[in-house]
Amino acid sequence: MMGGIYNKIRSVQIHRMIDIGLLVFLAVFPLFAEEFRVEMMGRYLCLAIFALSLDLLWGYGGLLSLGHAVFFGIGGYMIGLCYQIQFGLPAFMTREKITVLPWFYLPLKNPIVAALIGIGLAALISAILGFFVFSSKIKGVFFTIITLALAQMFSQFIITEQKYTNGFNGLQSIKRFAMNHGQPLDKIEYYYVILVVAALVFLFCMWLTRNRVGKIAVSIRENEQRLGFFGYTASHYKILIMTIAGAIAGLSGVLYAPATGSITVQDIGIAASTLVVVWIAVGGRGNLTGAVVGTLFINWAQSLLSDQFSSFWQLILGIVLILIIFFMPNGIVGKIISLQQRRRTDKMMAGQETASAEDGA
Amino acid sequence: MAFLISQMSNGLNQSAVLLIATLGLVIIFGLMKVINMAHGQMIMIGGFCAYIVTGIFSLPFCLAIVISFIVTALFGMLIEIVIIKRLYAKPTETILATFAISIILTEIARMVWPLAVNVKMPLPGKFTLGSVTIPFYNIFLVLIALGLLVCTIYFFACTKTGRKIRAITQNRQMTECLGIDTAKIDTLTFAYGAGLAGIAGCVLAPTTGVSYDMGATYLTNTFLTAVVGGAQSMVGTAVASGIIGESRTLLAGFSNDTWAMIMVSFAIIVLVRFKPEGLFYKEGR
Amino acid sequence: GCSKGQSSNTIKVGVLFSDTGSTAVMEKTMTDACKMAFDEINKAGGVNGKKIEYIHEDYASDPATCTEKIKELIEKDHVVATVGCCTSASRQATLPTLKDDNSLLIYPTFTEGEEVHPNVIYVGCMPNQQATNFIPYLINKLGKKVFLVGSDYVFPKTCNKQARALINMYGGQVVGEEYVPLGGTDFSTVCSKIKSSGADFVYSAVVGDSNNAFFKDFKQYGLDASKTPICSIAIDESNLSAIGANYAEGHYASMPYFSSLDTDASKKFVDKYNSQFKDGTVVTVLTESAYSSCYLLAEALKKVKDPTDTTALIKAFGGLTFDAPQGQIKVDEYNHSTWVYSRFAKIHDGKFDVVYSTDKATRPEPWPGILYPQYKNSNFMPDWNDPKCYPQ
Amino acid sequence: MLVIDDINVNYGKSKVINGISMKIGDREKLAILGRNGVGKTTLLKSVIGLLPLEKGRIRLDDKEISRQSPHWRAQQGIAYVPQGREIIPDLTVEENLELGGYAHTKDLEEQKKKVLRFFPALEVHLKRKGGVLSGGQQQQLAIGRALMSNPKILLLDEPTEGIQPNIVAEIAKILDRVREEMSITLVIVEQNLKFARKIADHYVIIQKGKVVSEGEMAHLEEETIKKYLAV
Amino acid sequence: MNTVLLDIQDLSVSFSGFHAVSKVNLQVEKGKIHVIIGPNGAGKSTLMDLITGKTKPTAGRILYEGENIAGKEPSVIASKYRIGRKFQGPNVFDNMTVYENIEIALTGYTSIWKAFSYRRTDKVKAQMKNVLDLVQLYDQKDRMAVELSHGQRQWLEIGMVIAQSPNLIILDEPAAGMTDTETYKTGEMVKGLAGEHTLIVIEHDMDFVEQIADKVTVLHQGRVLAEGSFQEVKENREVIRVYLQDESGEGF
Ligand SMILES: Nc1ncnc2c1ncn2[C@@H]1O[C@H](COP(=O)(O)OP(=O)(O)OP(=O)(O)O)[C@@H](O)[C@H]1O
Ligand SMILES: Nc1ncnc2c1ncn2[C@@H]1O[C@H](COP(=O)(O)OP(=O)(O)OP(=O)(O)O)[C@@H](O)[C@H]1O
Ligand SMILES: [Mg+2]
Ligand SMILES: [Mg+2]
Repeated sequence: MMGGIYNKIRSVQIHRMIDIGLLVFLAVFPLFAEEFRVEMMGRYLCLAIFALSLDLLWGYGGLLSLGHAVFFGIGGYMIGLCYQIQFGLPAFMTREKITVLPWFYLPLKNPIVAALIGIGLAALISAILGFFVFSSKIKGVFFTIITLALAQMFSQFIITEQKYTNGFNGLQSIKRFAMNHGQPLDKIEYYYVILVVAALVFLFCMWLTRNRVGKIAVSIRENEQRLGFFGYTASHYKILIMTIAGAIAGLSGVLYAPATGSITVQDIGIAASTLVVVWIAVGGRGNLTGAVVGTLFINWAQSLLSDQFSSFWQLILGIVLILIIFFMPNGIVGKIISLQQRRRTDKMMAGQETASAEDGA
Repeated sequence: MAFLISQMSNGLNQSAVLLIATLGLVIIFGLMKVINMAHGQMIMIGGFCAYIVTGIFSLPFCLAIVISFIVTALFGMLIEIVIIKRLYAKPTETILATFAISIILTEIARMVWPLAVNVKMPLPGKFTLGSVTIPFYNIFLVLIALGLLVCTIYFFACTKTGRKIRAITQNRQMTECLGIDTAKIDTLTFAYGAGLAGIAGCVLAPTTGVSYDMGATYLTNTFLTAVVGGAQSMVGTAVASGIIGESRTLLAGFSNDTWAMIMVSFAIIVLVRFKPEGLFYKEGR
Repeated sequence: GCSKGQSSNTIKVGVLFSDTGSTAVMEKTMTDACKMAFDEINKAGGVNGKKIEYIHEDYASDPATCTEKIKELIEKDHVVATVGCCTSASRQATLPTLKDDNSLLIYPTFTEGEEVHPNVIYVGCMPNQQATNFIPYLINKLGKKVFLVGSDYVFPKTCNKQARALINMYGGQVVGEEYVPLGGTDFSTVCSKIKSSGADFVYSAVVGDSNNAFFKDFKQYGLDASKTPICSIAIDESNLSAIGANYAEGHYASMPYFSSLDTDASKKFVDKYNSQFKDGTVVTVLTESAYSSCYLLAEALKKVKDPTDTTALIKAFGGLTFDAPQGQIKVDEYNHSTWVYSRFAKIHDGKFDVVYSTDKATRPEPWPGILYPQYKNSNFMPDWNDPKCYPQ
Repeated sequence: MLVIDDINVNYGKSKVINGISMKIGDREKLAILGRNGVGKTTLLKSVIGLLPLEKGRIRLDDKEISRQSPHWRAQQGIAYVPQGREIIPDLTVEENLELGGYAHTKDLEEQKKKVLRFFPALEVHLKRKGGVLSGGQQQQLAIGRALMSNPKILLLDEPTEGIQPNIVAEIAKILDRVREEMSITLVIVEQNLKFARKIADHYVIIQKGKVVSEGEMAHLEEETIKKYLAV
Repeated sequence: MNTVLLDIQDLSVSFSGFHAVSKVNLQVEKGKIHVIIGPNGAGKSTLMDLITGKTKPTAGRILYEGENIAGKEPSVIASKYRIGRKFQGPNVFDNMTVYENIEIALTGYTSIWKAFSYRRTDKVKAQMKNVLDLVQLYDQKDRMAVELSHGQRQWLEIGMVIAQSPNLIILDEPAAGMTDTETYKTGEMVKGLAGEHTLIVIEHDMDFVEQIADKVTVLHQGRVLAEGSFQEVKENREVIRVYLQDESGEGF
């Protein structure tokens, strides 16, 4: 009986154990960490949600986007604008001689509505892009390049349309969801909001990827053409994944902007998009846990390294990355999974050998 | 009218710049399928070589071109042997590896040269035709671009090594089984691609100066150009840089540089959508 | 927090500049300057008998990281104030934290103005200090037709807005206005436009390494510094060597301070810096300004009983003066900005030759009277509740 | 003479070849038989060097080759026609052929003519891309390409798979002729027993990574077949 | 009485001037096994490409139960008209397990809504076990497809097509790379599928063809060379000349 339970635990995939461990750790983190560390962790968690969305797209669907931060940015900017227009015309507009708030900013007044618009708009644009792109035979790097161009377009647009976006300076003083000039959530409360949302998103992604749709995404990655001959319209699924990934990215932006208090073009451009790719690669692509672990690991490493070694921390980071490639070619979580699998097949093999030996006897 | 002509000549120059900067990437990314995030930094190495040769040792610029090719190629060879070799056909890992390399190179450069350095203009002077001005150096850039293009095309289409490279990129194992030392050829090809990036850095340095963060400027544009051209076609890349360079400059002439950039990015999205495999792609089975 | 720097015999101060990333070029020298200043202050006995302990953090040229780091400085290290930030984007990213934690930032870099946050002291110069004298000087000397260029972001656009008003006021004419993407290296189009505009001079707010390409293209495309000079409000000594002496020759710049300034204070400062730091950086206006910021902070600290009392500390800044390398500067009694000199230089032989200097520091106008007549003679005070004062 | 001496080959932890030894004499014609998934392909791959040996060694003419890279082995005279052909799709048929010769053939033109004499069907397709050929055409090309290097030993993995009956017969003859004219040792993995009987003079049967039966082809009995090849 | 499931009329396709299939006419009857043979490069696989929508014809019609499906998208042909196909070279999802491969192919869950509602119920599990048993891969079900041997991959793909359970099953060389007994077993399995399904099979193994064929069509250089029962075709002199036997009268 006990053995049965024990075996059951043993048979749990190792990264699911990491998930649970991580969740417990994150839940008790505010109990022992300084407040600003908790805030930092909250911010990294938002980035982890963002990474999850790209992992869906890239790790599962095989669609590498180097412009994914655009959707993140849409979410972040909507919330940012919401708090910029709370007190009438924001300074950056008055400065440019705008006298009345443009109509399209009116719905953003309410933070909840702004958040929903942020998520919805990100999903919509990503769906439109998906629809536009996947109705042709685009694959591989060509998709990547389209996203690259999109990111370039989007960040240049934000920079140059200064009178609506405050350009390069970005948006500041974003509150942690204060309603009607009321009290915003306090930092720890907001941390738990992020944590809960992150956990829900994670569960959703897990459900999605273990679901048939997730399997179909993987088979698109593996052999899209073949899938068509089984009657699937691969483009529908790709658009679906794009949309979901876009919506989650938008959601992460919505959470992120209040967590830092600001959002700028540097958070949403090509460089930012590339960084997420790197985080996922470090953590391990295509198993969800990797995206989270990679994001938290790299961001914490950055923060701690930069405290310790002021001017060469990036150099050290670079070397760490190289070492990761050498010793964990499938990322941190990928490595752990393969270790576990190795142990299992060893066991299985050993089992088989004894069995066949018995056969012989 | 004169303005139009001068914009077109400026566009030609920009196209040449794009082409020069992209050629190395066409080999490393287009042919060898290595998503090289450190391409800009390889260009940077070429730029610093130009600075060291002409600025510190006061040697002639043409020597700088040769030396930057050699140095960057050797560097490419080094990272291919040490790192990239194990990562062929593993896009995730190569992105990570080349990204790490790009950080390391940038940081080293920043420690040695925190300030941008100047590379003396080797060909000052200009042509003036009415109100159209064409600097000599622009003409030189166009010629260099064409020269490199022709050499590279010849190398790949007509030489044995070129053919071997193409075979390797399509089926590494089988090519190896046919008795071809794929490891050696990989290294050489990578080195050649890196060397081209080095030349790019060297010839672009006199117009822009060299700084540790110049790599980032080139990365996006070179990838866009390479892919619009069909990722592995040299001619395609030439045409793509022509189109992108000219349209950017012309549009900038009538609006401004930022909007030109936005519009060209948009056009690229549309173009790639309708030509999903780039401009120059031949249908296969 | 209650333990804010109280217990020990030191006063903790933050130094927040990028060591890495794209603006590290400019910020490295500011870090060095702070180090030099605080060491001097400590050697001279510190502040009211306490030594200053400075803690340096690198925000990697990224606003989000900047927010994180200032929090770390304030909440973990309990600094009483921070000298730092180099761009408006990064400064603005720190504002919510400064307000929440009621801490102080001394911002040494030049700024576009139109912001006075109650918790920031702006030591760098404002556009009006660079432009009010510069524009009439240029119009008199060079001609009336002006072409405005800049990098495509907030600082250049805001500066050029003011410049345009001044040009009109002095009877000049703006014949063109162009912006290139930040970090851009292709100026062929801009040069062609300048050429066909027939401008007498170019008023430039192009920043950073883009200037290398700009000055080179300028000459390459047949524009002549002796006929149509570039008059820049954003180049300093660190750009000059990269541009190259012959391409920079004959152009103008406006800054409160040039390292070639021929005064004892300046020479001593430059010599000391150069002997102390051999990391490839050069003295620029930012070096000087960061250095002065540290001294101003020290002076202010001397005036307060409890260094952790931020409100008192901010008050102490009002009217504070310091004999900086550029001359005597003063923090304005009201608007948190600093009176600095207005100086113009013509570039010759790869150096700035100062051709004009006000004889004392000029008044900073965060909201320049020329654009905002309503504030012309008012003493603008930062106010928590006024959405104009800073991005709320 | 190719000597395989007690080799083990694994994929990760799963053991596929478990102590196989064999000697293949010069100009011998050996057929390797066995059910699906017993490790025939794996054996050939480890001979050409695509898979590392876990244990044991392989010698070619008294030269130890077990640690060498595939291209080195190819240059020593081992040629390999893989299962699934593996034509380079974007090179033309002609370029594919030439590629096979680069390793150590001096006179490519001459060799190409010689090979095309064996496969006249390829002549009309010389300028087309290898990737567009039909399965059977690709098979012929793959054999031709292997012959371009003038090998001592030719390893063929199921050469008749997907080939039309009369061409199969022809391939049998061609391989015979090739062996005569170029004096080559043939090692053929085959499922088509009729073909194997026709072409080989020796056989080896593999099961679960071990040699379970070997001998002269003429003595391959129904009973053995039933035991090891039937399901 | 309409027993013709697939009616191909004057179908042609050419690739930059090369006529891979020209003016082919072919009727496939419901529930029957229709075998197509012909020399390498005759255009057999290309004909299947045309039927399944992989290649668009330059001329001609493909009537499936009277409806022209020529030029439609592969996914439409597969889902709406229920035509399934095994490719010539194994064409499976490499980095997925054998089980997942079969699961993806499982019929009836191709649209997004259906996919969301899919559950691994006992019924589904039983169905999959059936298929896996049929292709003898049940004990390999947790391995990655890429780790299988060539023959096992062929089996896997056949299994996938069976799981897809189409009306019309196209098998491009199902017995390639199998031992004689396995080939025989495949033949029996194919025969078991007939009736409920209609099959088009391409094969070069004459014993196998004889075992299964209801009707044989011979393609040569993109055209129909002969048609009839196996016996008729086998004795056709042209067929013998171009396909079955070489000069000395040998063939396998
Ligand atoms: N890349 C791989 N990783 C793990 N296992 C593998 C791999 N390739 C093959 N195998 C396993 O090794 C065993 C032998 O495979 P191999 O390809 O040598 O068989 P084979 O005898 O050639 O079969 P066939 O006649 O089907 O081609 C099979 O059980 C297969 O599942
Ligand atoms: N996409 C394509 N582009 C160019 N030529 C093609 C294409 N597809 C097929 N062909 C040509 O059409 C001819 C017929 O090929 P197909 O694959 O249909 O032959 P097959 O009858 O299936 O032969 P096999 O029995 O060898 O498989 C071949 O000569 C091939 O080169
Ligand atoms: Mg095999
Ligand atoms: Mg075929």
